[in-house]
Amino acid sequence: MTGGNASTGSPYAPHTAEETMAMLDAVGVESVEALFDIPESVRFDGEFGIERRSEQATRRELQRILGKNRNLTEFLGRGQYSHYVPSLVDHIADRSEFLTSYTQYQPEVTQGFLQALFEYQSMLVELTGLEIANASMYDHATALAESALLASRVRQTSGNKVLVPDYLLSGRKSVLENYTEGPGLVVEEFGTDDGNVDVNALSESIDEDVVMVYAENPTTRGTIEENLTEIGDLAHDHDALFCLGSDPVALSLLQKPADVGADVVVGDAGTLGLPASYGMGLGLFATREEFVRQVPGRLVGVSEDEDENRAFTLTLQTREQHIRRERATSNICTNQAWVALRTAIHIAYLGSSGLVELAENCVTLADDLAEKLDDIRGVQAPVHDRHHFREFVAHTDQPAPPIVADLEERGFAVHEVGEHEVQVCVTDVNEHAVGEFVTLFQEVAR
Amino acid sequence: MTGGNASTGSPYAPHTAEETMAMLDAVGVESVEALFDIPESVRFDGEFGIERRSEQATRRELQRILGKNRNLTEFLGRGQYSHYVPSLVDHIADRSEFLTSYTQYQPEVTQGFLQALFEYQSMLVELTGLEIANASMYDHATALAESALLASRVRQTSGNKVLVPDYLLSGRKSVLENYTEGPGLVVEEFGTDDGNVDVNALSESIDEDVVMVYAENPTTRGTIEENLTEIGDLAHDHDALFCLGSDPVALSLLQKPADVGADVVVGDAGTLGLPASYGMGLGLFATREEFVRQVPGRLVGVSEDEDENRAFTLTLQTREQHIRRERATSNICTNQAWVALRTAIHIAYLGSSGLVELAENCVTLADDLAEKLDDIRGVQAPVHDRHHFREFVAHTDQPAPPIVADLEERGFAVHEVGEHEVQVCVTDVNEHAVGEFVTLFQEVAR
Amino acid sequence: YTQAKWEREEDDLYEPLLSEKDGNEVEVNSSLPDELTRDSLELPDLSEPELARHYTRLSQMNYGIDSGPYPLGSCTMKYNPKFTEDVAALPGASIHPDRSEESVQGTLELMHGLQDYLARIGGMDAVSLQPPAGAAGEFTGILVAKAFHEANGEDDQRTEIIVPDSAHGTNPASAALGGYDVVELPSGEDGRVDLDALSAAVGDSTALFMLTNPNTLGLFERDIEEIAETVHEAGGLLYYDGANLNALLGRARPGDMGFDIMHYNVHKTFATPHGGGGPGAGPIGVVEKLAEFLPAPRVEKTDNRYERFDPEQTIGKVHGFTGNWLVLVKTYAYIARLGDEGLNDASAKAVLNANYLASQIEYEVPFSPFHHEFVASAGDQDAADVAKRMLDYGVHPPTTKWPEIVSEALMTEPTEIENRETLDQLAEAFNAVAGEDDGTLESAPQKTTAKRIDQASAARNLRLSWQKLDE
Amino acid sequence: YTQAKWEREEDDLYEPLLSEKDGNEVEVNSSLPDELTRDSLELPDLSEPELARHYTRLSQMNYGIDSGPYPLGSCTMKYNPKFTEDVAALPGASIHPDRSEESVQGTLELMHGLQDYLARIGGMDAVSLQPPAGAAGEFTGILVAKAFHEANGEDDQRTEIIVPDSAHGTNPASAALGGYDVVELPSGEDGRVDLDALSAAVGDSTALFMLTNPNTLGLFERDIEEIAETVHEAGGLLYYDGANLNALLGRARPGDMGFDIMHYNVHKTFATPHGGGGPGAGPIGVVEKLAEFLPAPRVEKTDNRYERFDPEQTIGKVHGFTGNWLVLVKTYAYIARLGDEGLNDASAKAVLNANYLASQIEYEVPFSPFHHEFVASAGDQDAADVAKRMLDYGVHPPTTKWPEIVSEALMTEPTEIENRETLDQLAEAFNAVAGEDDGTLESAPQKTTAKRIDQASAARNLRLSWQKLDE
Repeated sequence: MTGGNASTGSPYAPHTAEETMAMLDAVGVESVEALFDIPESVRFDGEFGIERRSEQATRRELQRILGKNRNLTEFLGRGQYSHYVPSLVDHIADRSEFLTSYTQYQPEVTQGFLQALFEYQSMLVELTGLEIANASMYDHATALAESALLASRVRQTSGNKVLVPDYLLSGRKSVLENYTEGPGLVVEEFGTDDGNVDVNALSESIDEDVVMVYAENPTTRGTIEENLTEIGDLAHDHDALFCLGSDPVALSLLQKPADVGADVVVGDAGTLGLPASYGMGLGLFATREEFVRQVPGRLVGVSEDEDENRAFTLTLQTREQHIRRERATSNICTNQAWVALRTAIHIAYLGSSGLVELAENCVTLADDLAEKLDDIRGVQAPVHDRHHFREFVAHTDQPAPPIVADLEERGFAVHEVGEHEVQVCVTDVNEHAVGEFVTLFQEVAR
Repeated sequence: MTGGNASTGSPYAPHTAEETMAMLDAVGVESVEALFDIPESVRFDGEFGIERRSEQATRRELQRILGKNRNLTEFLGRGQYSHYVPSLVDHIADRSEFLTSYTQYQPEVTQGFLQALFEYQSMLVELTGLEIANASMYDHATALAESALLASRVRQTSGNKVLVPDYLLSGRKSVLENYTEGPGLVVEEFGTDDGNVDVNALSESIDEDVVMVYAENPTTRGTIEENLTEIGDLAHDHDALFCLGSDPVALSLLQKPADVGADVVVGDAGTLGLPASYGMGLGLFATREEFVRQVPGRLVGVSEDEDENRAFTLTLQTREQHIRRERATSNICTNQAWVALRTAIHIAYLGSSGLVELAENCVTLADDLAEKLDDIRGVQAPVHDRHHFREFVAHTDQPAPPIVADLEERGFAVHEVGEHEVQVCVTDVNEHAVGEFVTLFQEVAR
Repeated sequence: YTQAKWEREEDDLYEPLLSEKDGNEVEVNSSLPDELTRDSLELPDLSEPELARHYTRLSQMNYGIDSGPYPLGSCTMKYNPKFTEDVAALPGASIHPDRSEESVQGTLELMHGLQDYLARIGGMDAVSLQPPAGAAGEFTGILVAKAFHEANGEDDQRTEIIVPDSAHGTNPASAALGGYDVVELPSGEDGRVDLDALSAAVGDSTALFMLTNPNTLGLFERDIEEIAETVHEAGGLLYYDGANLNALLGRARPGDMGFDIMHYNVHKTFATPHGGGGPGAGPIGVVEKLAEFLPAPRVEKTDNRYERFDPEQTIGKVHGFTGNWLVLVKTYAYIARLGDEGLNDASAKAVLNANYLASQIEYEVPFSPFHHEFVASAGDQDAADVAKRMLDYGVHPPTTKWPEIVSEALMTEPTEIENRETLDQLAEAFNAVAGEDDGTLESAPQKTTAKRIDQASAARNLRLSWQKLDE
Repeated sequence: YTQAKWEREEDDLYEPLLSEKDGNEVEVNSSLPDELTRDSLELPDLSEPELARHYTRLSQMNYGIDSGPYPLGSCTMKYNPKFTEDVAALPGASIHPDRSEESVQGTLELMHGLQDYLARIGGMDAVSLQPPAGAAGEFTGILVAKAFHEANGEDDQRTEIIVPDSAHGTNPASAALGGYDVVELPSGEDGRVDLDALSAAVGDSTALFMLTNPNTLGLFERDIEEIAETVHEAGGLLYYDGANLNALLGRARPGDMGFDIMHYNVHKTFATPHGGGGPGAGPIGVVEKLAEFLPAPRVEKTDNRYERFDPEQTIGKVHGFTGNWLVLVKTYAYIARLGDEGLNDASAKAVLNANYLASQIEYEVPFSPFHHEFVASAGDQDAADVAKRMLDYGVHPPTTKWPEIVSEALMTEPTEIENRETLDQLAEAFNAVAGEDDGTLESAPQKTTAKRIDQASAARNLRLSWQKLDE
């Protein structure tokens, strides 16, 4: 007896007792245990103590536990952004041919996923203006780290410094440091001015030891960078790569990275395609074609099959760990392909017009909300005299911590980013709650 | 511009303005409106006044409205029963090849659905013991009505009476009356004894004018019928058909209908495969092979294709309305095929062992709960000295209406079926709440 | 296009039946007395992975709207928006029908809102959501008509329902189910109702005239006002078959044309999925004077509260509970998503697509001007063979051999969801087949899961269950 | 099996690219100053129905676990229970990572529970859920090892990581990423670690020895206790690559064998979907003395409350936030569903299936006794060709040409989810191919969407975007 109701064994192992016996016979052993060639001394004879549950009970338990999370309307951003994910994305991405397949090592039976990834790469090429994009890294932070490694590999002269702005999220910085420590790189910060890169500070920090300069657009504090070309020029003047952090929504509206000299674009492409997922992401990685043999991660290319039909396949696999081992361009193997599929569907769903419209909304929604908060006595918003995208920092005359706590008490979450600073993010998913949010903010901020 | 963000027109019509113009050119008209051949006098120049919403806003609105339903733990049955529907059912049935397909008029491209329906028919044949089952009616009530119509068609001698037990749900009875009025049948009730059919009352009611006798197992009040063979014999002695109402879970455990002389089995097969759906169902309809040409609804049969591979196809379509028109065996066209697919998957998921186990639980859970309620002072349960399946009636010394209302106030729903009677249904989906339910029942019933 | 095949060549069959993968007879043991239980049960006992694979394979051997164009005339095979599935899966949608009014205010509000939407769209005064399908809606309408005539003391006299020869088969079948004599009205030479023939047919015995508009040839019944007058003068009622409503959204309403009763095929006009045959839903709308006869219960709003009520002279019920509720939730979602503009545009593009497609095919289309569908004639070819051959071109064929008013009919309705490229692909398929010989047609299809299936032998040698295969 | 093809023969391509269906350059207008915005954007603008069809067709041209057997060695392609997807879609799972501790007690409880489950299963003392993949877990483990040696003042000295030649490529790649010199250890004649070679390799410069057990040949490293002793005596740490943990559940635990650090491939052992390449998750477990170096934050329970905390000497972060959270939710659900019994049985059946399958195939399997996977040799045949030809038999082939210790390797892991019938079908495919000539093999596959693809030309003529196709 197996089936959904099996009361013993794995519900996903189909063997009947008779089948098991017949198979043991064929193998020529008496019991399954006889197949385990494990010395007695390391045999585990204890129990994990994990109670088996029915599917129904498991679902109920997870629902019970996750139900303990408070139901808050989030005005949160700072590296993880939410936009409404159309139902189409879930329904297509959940098709088991996509969801349950492996990496496309047999391209003849995996044309579907390969084409979807090829289209994903192409969309990022259009969004960044760079010539190539890989089929995914883990997240923004690891993509940034891989960019630094690529920079140190492709740089003609020696050097070991990576320059990052002081607004870099601590999580990203820590990942960057962990990835670059082995290869002997050092991460240094340069200053910013009213939220954006301070070009003077950067030019003072930069020298011939620098292999990469990193900046974001929009920045962690929601400002739109205005000196991208200067940053790129500074980097190139010192034979360093310019790596820009962004995301697909911002890229559809803001300056095209290729136009401002970016050599690598990294970011979280899961901003489209994924709901807020407690930080799960999709590392965007695009760069110039000249670096293609130094690129980390998977690449899908085009070829033909025996019938001369156009066909897709993974390519340049000799860069990868399963072939080149310790000389690979990265250790990445399992990646975020399925998230890339989701993102591609979401981008396709929006189309050029829809995507630009969504991005423009990110500007106007933030503008409008900042203005409304600024109208509250004791609040100045935005703090930075810049253009903003999705989010901004507000100064509060009252201390920020109780304001944030009081808002949470009333069902809203914002970031506390300073003793008198909160950061607020607004997109299409919380836009409907702006009215109530402003009213409550007024109550708690005065 | 179309795409998910189109701000005008249907989001599901893909035409760009240029495409529309080119197509109009090809047709040879100037505007789409010119294609409408509608006299001015009946042209509609008003508005529906229905506001267009984004997908996100529509979802949010439906969530808001349906969120007004109170969150109650239901101990409700009486014709609509819930069992846990495994995730597999949703994931498979939502595959668009199944969900978005039409009736299988082109069997060469619809082998998948045809086979699934053939398997559904086969499962019901096993469960009922009858030789044939159709591919679905709307629900229990309409299946019962169609059974009466079949009975009147196949009966050798004249007659116009349909006998039903006095416990028949009023909704089912009303549907039966509506369906049988046109053909001139009359529905009459016979009495019951302690919940079950009173064979003496039936034998007094029955005469040569009777074309069909109907009974249920389990009954509307949850009792298990004990005189099925006698009922069948009485019907057959009077050249009437014996129609039995049941459902797939009960059928897996209780007496096999074919063994007790049932000529037709009707019921709600959606008891498996569908969650509680505000009464949406799946009409089960099984009968003897001799009546096959009088059967309503679709039938899937077996044939071969040109390669002599076994292949499935709709068959005996000459019975149906699209061919035989007013002489068809039924007017049914659109049916519940997709629900039948869901039910088939659920039955297959449970398998014989799982299904019998689930059914046996319906007996023991009801037993146990009745016993617990009976322990409460002022409550006698069950009212009927019978075996029960899933549900039972309890007598309350206090009036039932306030008890039901108080329970609802505390988050539980039960049926009020008399001034001092409530009916309570328990299955795997509310089993986990039995403890709390009994405690609260005790509070409100004393 | 080559359709997936999961075949087992050694056995001459595609994916085996579940019973062929596993058949497991279990003894039934129970706490119940033996005489109340069955002895055994023989169903497959398979694991979830085995079932997932079985059904995934079956699905790939099935053609749906997301596979390609599906231009079945009168079936309105539209794209089914994915989000409506998610909406129907909301926890608040899955509740028991016997819950107290107080505890289901959300459901009742949604029902009330949908009644209202449908009334506005059809130009009707009152709506019942209960009928679970189009044919059930027809039957319900007939019961309402009967109750009306009964209330007027004319029930005995009005024994006939008139139906054009081009009507869907459900019309006469529903009429017969209601106990009426069916009077078939031959179409006029222009494919529409012949007013003289209608005048001759109606009279004291006329209970109802059932009409589809535009009719199954896609033609608008231009004389609809005279038709309504003729029927009403004779004391009959006029019934609108909603199968072709997708042609008229926002441009004409049955209520405004003089119809007294109508049904809506929500699985056609409002894009709820056809599900391989169902479930659909067939709400009906009626004019004011018929509202009191509608099925019970309906929903009304009183003082910010929604209540169930039974219309005064209700016919009772046509479904054991409230009809196909989950389908109705999807209907609401679709209408709310599109709004006036979207609904209007849907009809515009549906009519444009039919006209464009017809302009690109070589088969003759005898009747026009048509709207959302047209009926071409396969001429000397067998329309059924044409359909089979079209399958090889990666498209679903139209409805064939019906209505009979066109010989070897190819009844074609592309709906608004197809783009020009797909319509061109469809036209190419039509035209390629038009140029092929009978031999080619008769040996089609070749690229589908199954090749041509011998349907006659399925009826000759009836095997309707796997149990029969074992015999 | 014939795989679906949505081909357009006139263009020599399968389903066209989105850009070929529609390419729409829009001008970018914004309230922002012109110099801050781009000029235009050129992406397709397609409707939802067009996209649904596109992706549905693509999906049918892709082979997944629900399509058929997928016996890729070391990849553990198990069935992915459907309900875990529903669990990951619960509203409570989709929240922002920066929420206050107080407001995410549910999430923290789940994380804590999963840390605990994994610790018990691996016999480890502390677990971090942060690494987003197996290779990321390896890298994290290496950072932890480095921090440990640093804390002991031995960082400068311990510059080497030892890796067997049969190890997964990620092992040396992760070691290199950590800045270590990789020392490759040749396997012994029995396919296992050669203790003498190991003794010769370890020393003062050894930071870590990375080992897979059972190894990629499916062989249990019987000398594991001596191995651990050797490494530990030299002052090194022992790392367990969790790729093959599915062989041992409930029968042996890395912690008990002497491993200090391990990663779990939840997308292998715990059946979260592979998603065409990812996302997976690679939590790591460590022994007590290493817990203080784990990534920040971890979760602990204090007085009925769950709190985030940074381990004292934490290495910091290896993911910008908390890793692949939705994957971890599925992992929890899978483990909770199976419990002790289910996990035990999974390994039992995985090992049984591998041994049964091997017993039914004609290709030689040089090394044994193997557990959940075996490596057969294609002998004179080219293993890659064997794989292509197997596709024509409706099954997915094994991993090929690796590990190199077996010539023309066919590395095969059926997992526990296959029934005997499917294993027989797999064996038939192996055996049929074993008897075929090179010509047949080289012209395979024929029944798949694409026939044999020229992979070399994809690299020679690099076109990595649709923009390049237009050039």
